[in-house]
Amino acid sequence: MNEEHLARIQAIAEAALLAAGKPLSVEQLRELFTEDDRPPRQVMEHALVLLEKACEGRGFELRKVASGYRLQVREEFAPWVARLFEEKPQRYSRALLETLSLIAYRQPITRGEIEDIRGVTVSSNIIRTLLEREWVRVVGHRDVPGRPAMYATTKQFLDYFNLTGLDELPPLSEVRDLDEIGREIEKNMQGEIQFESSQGERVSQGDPQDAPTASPEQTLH
Amino acid sequence: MNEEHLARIQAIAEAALLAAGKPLSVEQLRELFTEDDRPPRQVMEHALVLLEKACEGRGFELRKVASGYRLQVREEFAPWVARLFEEKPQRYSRALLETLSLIAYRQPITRGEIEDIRGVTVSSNIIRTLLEREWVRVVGHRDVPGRPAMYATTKQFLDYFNLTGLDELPPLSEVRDLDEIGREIEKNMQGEIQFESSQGERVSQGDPQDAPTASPEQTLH
Amino acid sequence: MTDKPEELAKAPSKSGEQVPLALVSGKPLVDMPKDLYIPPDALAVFLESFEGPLDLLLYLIRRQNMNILEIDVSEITRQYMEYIGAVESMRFELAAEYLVMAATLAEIKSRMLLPRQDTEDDEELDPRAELIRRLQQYERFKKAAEDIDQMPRMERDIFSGSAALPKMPSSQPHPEVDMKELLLALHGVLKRADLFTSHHVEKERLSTRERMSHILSVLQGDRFVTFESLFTIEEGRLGVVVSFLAVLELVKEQLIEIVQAEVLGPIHVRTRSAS
Repeated sequence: MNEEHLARIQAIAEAALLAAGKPLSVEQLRELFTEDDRPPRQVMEHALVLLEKACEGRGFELRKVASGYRLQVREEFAPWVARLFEEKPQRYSRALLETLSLIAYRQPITRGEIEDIRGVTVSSNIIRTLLEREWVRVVGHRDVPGRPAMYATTKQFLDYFNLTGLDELPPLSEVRDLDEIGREIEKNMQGEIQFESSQGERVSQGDPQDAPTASPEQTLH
Repeated sequence: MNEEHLARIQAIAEAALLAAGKPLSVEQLRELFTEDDRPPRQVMEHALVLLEKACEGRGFELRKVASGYRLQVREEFAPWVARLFEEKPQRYSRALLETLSLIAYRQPITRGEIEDIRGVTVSSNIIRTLLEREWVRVVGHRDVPGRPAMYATTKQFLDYFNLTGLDELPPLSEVRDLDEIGREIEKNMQGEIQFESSQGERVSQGDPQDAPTASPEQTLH
Repeated sequence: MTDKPEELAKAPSKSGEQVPLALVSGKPLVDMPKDLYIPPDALAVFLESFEGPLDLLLYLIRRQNMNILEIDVSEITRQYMEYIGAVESMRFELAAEYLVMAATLAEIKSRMLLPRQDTEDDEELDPRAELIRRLQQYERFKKAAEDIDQMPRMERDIFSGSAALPKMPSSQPHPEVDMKELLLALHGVLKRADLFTSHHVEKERLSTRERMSHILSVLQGDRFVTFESLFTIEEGRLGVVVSFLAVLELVKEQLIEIVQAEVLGPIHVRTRSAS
């Protein structure tokens, strides 16, 4: 085994683990290579040992966990990293709430189906946030090209909203009568939006907080 | 500045950037330290230079984008990493991309102005998608009947496309001045002068009307 | 600015693969037609692949290697009208913008036939110059859009790196959501999608939907599950009915399949996607 080749496998493993942000098994890492290029299991394991060494003295480390390997921020830096998340989260975007409500009422539903109803693409961040909050989960894959994931709500979702079952959600016919409270809340929301857009002249100023709408990803990533 | 101390700042920066999974500004990185421990701006920048070097030959790199620094997978490894994700990356329609490019190069711009140039109506879904992805935002309203919203691109747009500023966008092709076109047409119609086409010469002539927008950062900064 | 006409309507893709515009009579239509004749089936597809009248005009100009600044208005007008006429005779819906452009072209053409009047004030714009200006203007942004599409971007060429968090001193707070907000969001999206007009949604029992999700998660993976195991007797009659309705709905939506190897043999269920 050529050293240069090994270094390349190591770099690809590192790249994949960082992009995944979750544990990957040796098999999953090997699957990233095309068949005629796929390193044997032993070679991949050797590359991971090298990667572990290469992380010494850095901000992160390679950890072996039940489902494979993952790159993790070193615990000694937790006090600094924790300050990243100290700020109060903003509110969820309208897009996220619409997506969540469609999953609740139309589950199991794929991202494409949500997009069809909303008429707008759904960003991966929204799905990720909902999965991370454990309000939705993947319950299978639709048997169409691309095998898209089907989403459904979880028990945690019901718990959060104090429901024992989905049938306790208001029926759609009641949702239709929301026009009244709707107008009220919308008025409030528009007040906020207008306030934000009146800061338009600051386009060039380097203020990371002046994104127009609340973006949960910013605080929650 | 003690070398060991610098190495520690570098490791903390790396840990924070990987924990955030999104760009952080030098200021945000400095904020992670307590007041009596906070490295001066210059020191933090120096640590980032060291971090950039320390990523050479690895699976990821430090990249400066509009809203700060980001650790990201090296582009050369994208083909392997892309296999991690079941879903294909989203494609964007021509209508969306044309609308986006008009907002990017001509900001601030109203929907009506976009429609004038494209010669077709812009669907509300396109604008909504762009707003939801936080690539564009409303920066004000034009003071004409109907007070239409003016759109501009955001830092998130630049981040998404790996840019630090609008001036890194590919240059717009030149457009020739209307008067000049008029004169040439006249010449042709009168048949006085046979038109020699020498494209290069014409293109090199600047367009006084369009000059400011050709370099979009001028409208922003 | 030197797009070959064939390239005009192709979806730009990083990998350079050709994406067919559509399937026409089962065959993929990859290239734009090189001549004026378009098979009737392809006409709607053809027109849909343009982003409006300016895009269509640019295509006609580029196809003949004409310089935008020297366009032969009468020839372009003739071709443009031919397309519009063909579309109209097929009774396809035609966007108003195309008709406005047809009128503009007709006006330019007629003006060019008239003797030129020498007027003192040159205020009035030559309509041809105005058309050229619009075409140029559109073409540069069309090109810019293609450039933007080719630029490296997140989730396709760039992946941001993130590492798992260690044990943290405090947990991050999540945003609070009120049920009212959630319902309001649903109200908004349904209103937009005009789903209230459909009775389909209202009739659906949410408990059935919930059970569908549950059954799907039980069936995850390749395994077969016996039909009986999907029911919990303790839930009583109503629970069994809900489960049964959920199974029927899942079969209807082609999400699961029911297999019985022999007459009176055990019935098994599994997800369709596992096959």
